[in-house]
Amino acid sequence: MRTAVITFPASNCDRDAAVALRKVTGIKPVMVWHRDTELPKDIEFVIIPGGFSYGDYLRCGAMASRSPIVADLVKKAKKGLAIAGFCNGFQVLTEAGLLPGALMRNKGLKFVCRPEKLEIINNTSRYTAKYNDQSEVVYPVAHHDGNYYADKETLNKIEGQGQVIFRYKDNPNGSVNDIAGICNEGGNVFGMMPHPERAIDPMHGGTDGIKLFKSIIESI
Amino acid sequence: MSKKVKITPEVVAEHGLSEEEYEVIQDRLGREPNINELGIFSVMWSEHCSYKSSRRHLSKFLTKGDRVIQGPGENAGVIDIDDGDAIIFKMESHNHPSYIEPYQGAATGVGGIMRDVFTMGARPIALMNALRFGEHSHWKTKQLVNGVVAGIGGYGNCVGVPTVGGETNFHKGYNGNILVNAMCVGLARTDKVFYSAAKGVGNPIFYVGSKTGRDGIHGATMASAEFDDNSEEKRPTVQVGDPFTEKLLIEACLELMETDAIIAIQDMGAAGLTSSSIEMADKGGVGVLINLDDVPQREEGMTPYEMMLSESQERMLMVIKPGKEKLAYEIFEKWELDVALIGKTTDTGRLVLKHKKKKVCDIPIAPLADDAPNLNRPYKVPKPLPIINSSDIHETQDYNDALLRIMGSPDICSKRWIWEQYDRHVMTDTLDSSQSGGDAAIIRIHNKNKAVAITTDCTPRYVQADPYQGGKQCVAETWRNLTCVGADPIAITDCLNFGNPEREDIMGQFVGAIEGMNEACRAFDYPVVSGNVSLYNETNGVAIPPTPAVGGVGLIPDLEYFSSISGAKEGDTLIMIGETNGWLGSSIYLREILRREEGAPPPVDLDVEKINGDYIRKLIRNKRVNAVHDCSDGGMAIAACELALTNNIGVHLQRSSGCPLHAWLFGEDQARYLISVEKNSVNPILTTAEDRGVKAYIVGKVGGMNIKAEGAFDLPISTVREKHENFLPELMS
Amino acid sequence: MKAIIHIGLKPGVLDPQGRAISRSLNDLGFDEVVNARQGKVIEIDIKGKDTELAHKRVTNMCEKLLANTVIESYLVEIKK
Amino acid sequence: MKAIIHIGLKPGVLDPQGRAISRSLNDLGFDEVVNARQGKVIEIDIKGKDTELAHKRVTNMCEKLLANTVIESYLVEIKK
Ligand SMILES: Nc1ncnc2c1ncn2[C@@H]1O[C@H](COP(=O)(O)OP(=O)(O)O)[C@@H](O)[C@H]1O
Ligand SMILES: [Mg+2]
Repeated sequence: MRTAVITFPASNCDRDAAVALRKVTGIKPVMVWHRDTELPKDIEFVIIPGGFSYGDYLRCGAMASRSPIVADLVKKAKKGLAIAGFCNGFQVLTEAGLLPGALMRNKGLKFVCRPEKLEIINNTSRYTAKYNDQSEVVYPVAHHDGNYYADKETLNKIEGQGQVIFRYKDNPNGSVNDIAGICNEGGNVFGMMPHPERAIDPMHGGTDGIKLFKSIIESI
Repeated sequence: MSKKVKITPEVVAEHGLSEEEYEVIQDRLGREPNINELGIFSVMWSEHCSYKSSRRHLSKFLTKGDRVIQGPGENAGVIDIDDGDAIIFKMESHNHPSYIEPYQGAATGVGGIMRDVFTMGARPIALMNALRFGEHSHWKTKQLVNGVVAGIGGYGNCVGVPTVGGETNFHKGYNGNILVNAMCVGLARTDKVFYSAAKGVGNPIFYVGSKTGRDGIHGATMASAEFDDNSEEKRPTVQVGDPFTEKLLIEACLELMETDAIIAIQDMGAAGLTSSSIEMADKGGVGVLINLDDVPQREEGMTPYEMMLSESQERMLMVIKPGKEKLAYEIFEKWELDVALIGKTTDTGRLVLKHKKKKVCDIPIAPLADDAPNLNRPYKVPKPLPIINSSDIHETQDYNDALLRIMGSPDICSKRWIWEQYDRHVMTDTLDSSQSGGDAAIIRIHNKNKAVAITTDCTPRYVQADPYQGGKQCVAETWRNLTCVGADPIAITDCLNFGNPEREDIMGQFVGAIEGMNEACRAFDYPVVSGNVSLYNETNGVAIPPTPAVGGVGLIPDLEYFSSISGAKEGDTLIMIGETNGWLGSSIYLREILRREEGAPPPVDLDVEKINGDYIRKLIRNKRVNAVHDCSDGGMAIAACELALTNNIGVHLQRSSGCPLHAWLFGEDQARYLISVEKNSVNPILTTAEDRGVKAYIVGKVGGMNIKAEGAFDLPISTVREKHENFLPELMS
Repeated sequence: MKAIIHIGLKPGVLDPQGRAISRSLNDLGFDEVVNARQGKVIEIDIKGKDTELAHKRVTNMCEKLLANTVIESYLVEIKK
Repeated sequence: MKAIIHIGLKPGVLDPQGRAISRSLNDLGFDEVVNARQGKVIEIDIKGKDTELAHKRVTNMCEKLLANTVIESYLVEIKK
């Protein structure tokens, strides 16, 4: 199965995402440069990795979300392509309009890096199906702007439609409703601030993240 | 400044050059220098670039070893960690800039040290930071801590290199001069290490990175000048960092390094274009011609003087093989960096600068390096403070209170508030970091079954009390910390922070500390491969405590065998390796509980260190221990508390010797390790230790949820944790 | 020409920076401070002379990049 | 009363953010953009009626907290 990881200037978890994909699929993902105008053929799952694309200047993820490759992703997302964004990737997806809401500066105004307990709210989604016997996981967070915001209407909608996938047990950033990860209406686009790709190795951050990658890969 | 500036004695003095130095310049040129030339000599001969006060003493250091590929003299040190892998590392200070503008000062410090490392072909894989702030209650401290920590995180997090450890002290001696020392560790291939010697004539010189602005002009001389109450006026010289551009530079340089296009490469650090071009030419034995009109400029009307002395960040200089220009352009343009061909190497042995069709500088390169002042400053190593007998020291009446006060004191408290602002996990090879509170960070070599261990250490109060013993101790503690995780210590970098070297006693601290450090390096076969000196750390004539920060690197050859502070289990026995005599002079107990800063520091017996450390490593390789922690600040009691907190399990200490209880608990005797072992390992350990001449004895056990010591304290872990965790957040709120 | 763009959070969106600022000011003894909000100003130098066109183009820049209209509102000002 | 404080980088200080913005606008086809700078605006609601006093106090707030005068300059405006 062919997967891809997008690299923007100053993406810095692109390698980590690639390692995770290879670990789960056994195949190296294609690394796609942000200036490319089209995804390579047959790509079935794309990760927008964490990092500080464009230095987080202006707004996190804003400039990256206007890149040529994201324009192609927007088109393909509508046709059902599976896309996940972690951390900065989540910010890019909201900025691109592929996911509702926005990510604002952490309530404490500081960068926060720690392992974080998450509650799986919807374990029937394409990204969490493998967790169906599990309600809690630990993934590390590492971000300065992970404070999820959406207006009332949007919030009611995503809560009502099962689009909220993960919630923080101990909210590190002030996110509304403790939201840590959401998907779009179609369930194919998913974003979260915590880093599941940092939780795939018992020596480093635990292994709670593996099932997330397995879930989406097997759903395809 | 225009080209027409007349060189008066005042102008010479403003450039920090002595009359004699100016005479040498005139002699080498055979004429008066113009202002550009004067500026160039001035920065090259500043303390910061020429190491004029320290050079002769640094040359005593052990710098060679089986694993040393490159010792001091290049941008960073290089060591061999087998399988064709090399580790490249260095530590550097950014003290003065951080005091003036904490966020940008610290951020650009991190940026600068990373450039030293990737310049040599290494991908940065870890960062550390050693910080010293003024008294926690000083009005400026909170703002400085806030800014420095945010700056370090802001830069390292953005670039995507994990910040995995460090140390933080608070002392009134740093009220007017904080220390911000950053260390970077990178990974390269032994056959792909890049150097700065610009060999060959007629080769193109490329400039890459950010444009040159008027930032930091005179930064190098400023870093070598003492502070006074007017220093606020020097503010505009502080540079702003751009981690985004740094990240692009790393990727672009590493990509170009994959080809064979680079002859020489050098980052533009202190004294920017001047020192980078001169160092490259000097090492390569060539001359350099630079056309300043081609230098990418951020502002209009920049003079040659400004361009040559600017310290704008995120810039590199490289000599490219002829014919590879197009390749270089392509890669740098892909990464959206400013790139320009600004000159070439020549056979003249001279630095020639052209600006608007005129020659604005023409000086021989050799004297800039060869004739740089090499002072033999007078020094007097201060006498060690007198030894205090532990029986002459008051015993605390309330051990519970004493323990809590120490655990909640500025130096011992948890630094979580700091390291939670650092991304410790990016690159997914961090096996241990600040998070565990352990002794050394462990970074796996990507895709391999081995790791490097990294630590920084310095106990300034010991160096203050006795520079020689203190110097030994700094090196010994890093060696011990690497040992604690099961690594073979390989080499160190250092950052020697001292006061004004023109004073005999300060110079004496410097010389004494170096002697002690060097002796430890030799005893452990643990060479110095890179480092940095920061002098004139004083305000209104009051110097900082002497602070020779040491960064140690070791190798864990097989991930089957390493250890850390975590892993202690219910029912384990606590064994102390190393003798406990109860040395309280210059201890944390004496300072925090009795408010006394006095007494000779604990002596460091290097032979004992060696056999104890070797034994610990053997126990780890034989999988005999569950957890290991070094016994340092605060002695056995604090080591035991830290072990308990990390593992969230109680400890129960039982006195093992005749020394007074408070000395037994809080004494800071060196060469000690607290280990947590299974019951059935106890006897084998005690026996083999005896065979090897290692002192080993039971000091307690692990279990329950209390931290207690027979006849002294008994507290729930939660109470101790609260004290330990709350100090910094409360201070910073 | 110069375009000056003021970008601020929409009413109702919680502003953690603004809150922190007013709290810190109160802590410093500025008791008269009731409330603070933080916004951005972006100044852009633009080639050309047609202010009306510039206004249109800059508004377009805001919609396309400079503001995130989910949380922010903006105001464009063109100066000769 | 309301105080509006404009904070920007001093001339000559590197503005990486501004540079990235103008590049990104060029990429999006806004070729007329030559240069961009990003600054902050802080709006503060203040009790009291004395604008002169307010101006003084707010200037003091800038020096003490709001601006980083090492690299930033600021401008205070008081509105009734
Ligand atoms: N400035 C800092 N940055 C990152 N980690 C820090 C910093 N200061 C302290 N730490 C971490 O806190 C823990 C305790 O520090 P310290 O008491 O100095 O350790 P030790 O005495 O065992 O060397 C260590 O894991 C250290 O890496
Ligand atoms: Mg320590």
